[in-house]
Amino acid sequence: MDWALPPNYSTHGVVIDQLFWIIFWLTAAAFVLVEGGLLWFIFKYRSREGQKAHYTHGSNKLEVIWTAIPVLVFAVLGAYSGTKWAEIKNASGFPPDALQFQVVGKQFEWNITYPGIDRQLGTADDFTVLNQFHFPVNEDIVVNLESEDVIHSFFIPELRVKSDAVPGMVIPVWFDSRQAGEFQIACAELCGLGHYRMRASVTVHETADYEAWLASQATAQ
Amino acid sequence: MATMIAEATGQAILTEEHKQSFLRKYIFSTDHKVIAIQFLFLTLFFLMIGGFLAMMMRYQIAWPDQPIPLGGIFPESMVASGYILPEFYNSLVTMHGSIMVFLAIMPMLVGVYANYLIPLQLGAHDMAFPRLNMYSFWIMIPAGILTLSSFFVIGGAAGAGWTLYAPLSARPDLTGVALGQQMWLASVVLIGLSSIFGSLNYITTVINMRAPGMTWFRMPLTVWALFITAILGLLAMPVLSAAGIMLLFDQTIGTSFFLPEGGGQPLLWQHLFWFFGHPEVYILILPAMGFTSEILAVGSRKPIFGYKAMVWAIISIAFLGFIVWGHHMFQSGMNPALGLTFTISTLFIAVPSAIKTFNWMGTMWRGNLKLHTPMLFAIGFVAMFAIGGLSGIFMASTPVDIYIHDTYFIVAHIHYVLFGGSLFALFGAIYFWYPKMFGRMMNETLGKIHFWLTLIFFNLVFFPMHGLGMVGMMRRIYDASGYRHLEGIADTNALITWSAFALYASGFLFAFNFFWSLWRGKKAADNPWDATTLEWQTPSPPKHGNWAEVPVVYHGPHEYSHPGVTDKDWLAQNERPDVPSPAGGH
Amino acid sequence: MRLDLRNSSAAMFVALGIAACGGGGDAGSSGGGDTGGGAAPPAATIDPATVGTISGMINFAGDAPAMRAVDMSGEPDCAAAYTGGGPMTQSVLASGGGLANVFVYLSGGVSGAPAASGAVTLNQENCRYAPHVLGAQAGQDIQITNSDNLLHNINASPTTNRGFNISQPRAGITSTQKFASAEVMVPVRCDVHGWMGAYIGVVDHPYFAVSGANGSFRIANVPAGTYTATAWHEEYGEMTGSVTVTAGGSADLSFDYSASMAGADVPLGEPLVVGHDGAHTHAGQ
Amino acid sequence: MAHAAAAARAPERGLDVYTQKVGMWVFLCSEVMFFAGLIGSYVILRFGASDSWGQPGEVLNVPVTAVNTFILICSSVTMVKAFAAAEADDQKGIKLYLFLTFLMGAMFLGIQAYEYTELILHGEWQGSHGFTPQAGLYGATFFTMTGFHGFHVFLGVVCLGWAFKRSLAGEWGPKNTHGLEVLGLYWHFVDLVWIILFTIVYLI
Repeated sequence: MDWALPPNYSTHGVVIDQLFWIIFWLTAAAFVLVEGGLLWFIFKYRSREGQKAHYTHGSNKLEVIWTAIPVLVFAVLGAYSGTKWAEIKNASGFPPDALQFQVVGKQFEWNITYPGIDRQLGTADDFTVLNQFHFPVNEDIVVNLESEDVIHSFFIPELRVKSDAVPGMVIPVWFDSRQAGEFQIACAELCGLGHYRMRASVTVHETADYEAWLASQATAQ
Repeated sequence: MATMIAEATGQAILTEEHKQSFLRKYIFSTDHKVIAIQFLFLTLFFLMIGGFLAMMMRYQIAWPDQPIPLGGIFPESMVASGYILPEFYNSLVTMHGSIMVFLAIMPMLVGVYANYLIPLQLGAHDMAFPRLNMYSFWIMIPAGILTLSSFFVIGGAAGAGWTLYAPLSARPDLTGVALGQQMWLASVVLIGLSSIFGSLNYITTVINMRAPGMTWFRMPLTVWALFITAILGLLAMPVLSAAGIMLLFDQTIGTSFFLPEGGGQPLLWQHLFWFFGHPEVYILILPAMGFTSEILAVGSRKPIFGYKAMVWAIISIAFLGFIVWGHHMFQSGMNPALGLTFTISTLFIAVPSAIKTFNWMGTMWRGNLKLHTPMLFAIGFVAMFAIGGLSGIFMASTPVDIYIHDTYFIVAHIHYVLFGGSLFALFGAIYFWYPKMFGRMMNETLGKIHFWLTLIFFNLVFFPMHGLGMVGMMRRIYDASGYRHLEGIADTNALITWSAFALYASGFLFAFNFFWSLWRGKKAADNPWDATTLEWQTPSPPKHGNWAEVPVVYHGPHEYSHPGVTDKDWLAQNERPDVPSPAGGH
Repeated sequence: MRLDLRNSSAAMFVALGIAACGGGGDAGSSGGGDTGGGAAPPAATIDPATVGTISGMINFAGDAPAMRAVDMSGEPDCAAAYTGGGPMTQSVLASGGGLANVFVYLSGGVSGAPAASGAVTLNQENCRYAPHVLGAQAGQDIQITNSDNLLHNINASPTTNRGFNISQPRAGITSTQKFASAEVMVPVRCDVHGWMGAYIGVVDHPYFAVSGANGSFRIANVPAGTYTATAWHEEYGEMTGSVTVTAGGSADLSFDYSASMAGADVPLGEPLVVGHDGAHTHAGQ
Repeated sequence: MAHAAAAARAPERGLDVYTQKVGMWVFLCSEVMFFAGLIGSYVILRFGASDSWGQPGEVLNVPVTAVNTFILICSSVTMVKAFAAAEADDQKGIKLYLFLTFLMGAMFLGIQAYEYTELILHGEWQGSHGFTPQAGLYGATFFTMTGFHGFHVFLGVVCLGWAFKRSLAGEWGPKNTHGLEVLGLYWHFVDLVWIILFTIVYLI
């Protein structure tokens, strides 16, 4: 029973994990306060012979305090989250020299179109591979997500990347991997009876290995 | 509408009790109390069905390689060679959610308790439109029949998730489900109609039928919560009906509102659905908050801490509830710039929930806590709702949501809110108002055992799901094997499933207590909990018309342990004040 | 953010569509040709004195297009079953001048036919359908079996009949389906494995056959008379011919396909490119 | 304040409006949301695919519908007149104006039925013959919105027929105006929705 976030390999994942743990400790504190308080009250104020409750309709001072504190905490959290969110998701901020791929979801497979050796999509050396996603380490990757039929969701847990693929739209997603490794794309949005098997392999290569792999594909095509 | 006009002309209002036939009195009754009890039996039945579907899902998730016991009793289109089929699993997922939301929790909160409590707590004889009220129950019957029978039509029941994301829900060729999906939609349109009729009644009754002296800020918090809930339902359900009708057209007559091939927009469905869906979440929690406030005040023998703050918290939740729907769609491909707006509004909607939690704790502080079963469930509500609220903060933070969206973290969150929240409060409400409804008490010992079993197993089922979400287990998957990042979770899933079985079983203890007490329960006094609100100041169960004489209200709703009252620790709302009017009572 | 999905997907599907049509030939159809599945009419109703046999060839001229490799690496259990060059596409199986997987049926002149009996089978084995093309009589049971211990779904998208989309998540699961009315052809696909496709020819009578690996076919127990016969191939389209059957006799019938017919208008359109308007509108009814 | 309420012994005052009227207001709020859902979807879909919409008058028959709109507006006027007649106990006026309202409502439906028939049989849109709900988003949104409005008019006409029948028995009068007022509210709402629909569907 290992309830932990999987090891993170991506740059965005550092931010996401950091925020996760900030919220974790904030909520843990609130959790202890509320649950501890309830238990304490149950013990301390349980009905006993001759006990009379304290008659009060409340306290405006307390209301202000416990309104203001959450407002402040949430404002800071919201602002920080929003900033980081914009950095991760706003397509206008994506690195212009990122390596682009096209990923098309379809019941129940991922078709990955590679930019080929010239690193450009839409040229003659593009090729499409079923359910296998290879890309180089330490490079900005932008995936243009599409879908043929229904909504799918492109999810690589170790890279902390997730975005729906919606038919009729092209949704760019930016991520990277800071280490070579083998992962999987999972579909995170119910897409039909084969949803649970809609997965593809992800291989993050060292740069040289990626080029070798590209070359091997070029001969196979 | 015709009904309303007919009632406007004074034709339809039944006042005479004695000449009614059995059919009029107990079946097609216009008495709000009878309708509430009808809703109670209906929703308990659907609660049991919805839970059963969850048990089948849990079996499949925990032991995907083992045939399900007694699988042979299911048709081959559901269970083949003993194994649950993926398409049937999707139907289970969809129908569990839909049944619980639309046919169990929502009608139990609103259909049962808004119906029962609004007239009684306000000192009214009945609802504003009794006949419309009767229709709102009877419309639920065909809706329920459509829902249940959809399992047995060709293609099976709806399988696109209770959120029905198009195009999966709109194109039968992609799921194999055609008629089942259409029946789902028809059923939801009917439920919407029922809910609108109900809301119309509740709102009108609260506005126009309060007893003399029952000013707005003397209304019990339950009525406040149900009133605001009715407004939410009134404004949100029609949007779902409109969207559902468009989806039905996409399914049946070849339009393409939500299909990109014909120029339609899949995301439009999500916007419409969540514009309904998020207020719906508050429809499912506000009444529960109301019951909890009521029971906590009674059980603590104290006035509600910060009554007005509680009222304003309810109102602001309702208002904010209409502008946060986009937080369900952070990863949907919606323009990321909208993310920030929805993050802020979402975080701010947590503020009134926090205020309520602190005020509940304030109510218990220095109280004289009577830990009877309803009180235990009310405290359980606060404890569990707090966890559900806190886990929501993770999702509101958009970057974190990238990772946990569509994982079991979400499943844990909604169940802490809808089960740990709504259902705990509902159990509390059933134990609490049972003596008023049926004139007998439920068994206290069985009730306490039921509470502790529910609390323990509920947490064993849903707390580990946070862990599954952290590991990255996706929602709605039929079989988690085959994913490397999910290799270590089989034990957790088995633990959850065993606990889920125990949780379901403890529900039968409740059911036994409920039915046994109908005949064998201790006779209830008119006011067994020494409570102050009006419903306790009339016989248990109240007669047709509720009051021999219309009560006059002198105080706010929760006058417990007033220092000026010496013979007892409560002062009913309609008791003449022999003491100076309590400070801060309004 | 709108794009023309149709163009990009069409391009992809040309590739996939070619890959999609494996199956059939190597999965056991006998070189001597098949009679129509299990559709032979019950013996009791046949007077041998009044029936004859049609036997013939589907000839193929020219060079069959080269087969392409199917990437089954995502399903190692299936891929392991293919030795040598690994699994190949098989939309055109031509050898020795014969064309396999052609559905031949009597399309005119049939009056009255024995009711359907027995069942035809469609097996999923090593991530392929066996057979790749099969015939069934309207109302006849089609038994669909999964021999692979992994998920297949069977998505049939007919035009006039009611379609179905069911799954078989493990080996040994069998499902029985049927089509109520005649329809040539009903495309069947597996969405989990994009390369898996099959066609079911549904006709009102038992007088149909699918050509074997060498191109031969045989339709038995045909009442004497003159008929129009139609042949259907997924790449080369339809051809019709005429045949006269005499009691107790054996009539010859042959169709001549050639490589130059590639790209012919196949009456179904491109059935494996499902997922656009066409499929939606008819499957919805 | 407690004693004041005790003295009154009357129910707490809400909006100072009788219950049925409050009920109708509340009901109309939900109707607003229903049409808001449809109209909002229309706007979003149209912005998303503006080239699949026709120019005003290209497919839809604006003059006929303008006449129809005028009829519906007139029927609102006669509805007001009927209510005024009831308050003034003008029995003849009640009957006349209720009948006129009923008649104009029915005419609206008749003309709409004619319009639908013409469109479905003879409409021309993007090369296809017959303008149907399947004719792209334009057809789908047109028939859905006007269809649901027509359904509301139909319900109103049924209630008007019922009200007219009661007027023959002389049941409306200064002591019994609530039913007419509530029905009038509904009728004006339906009228208002039509003006919005006419503008955005036919004229823009």
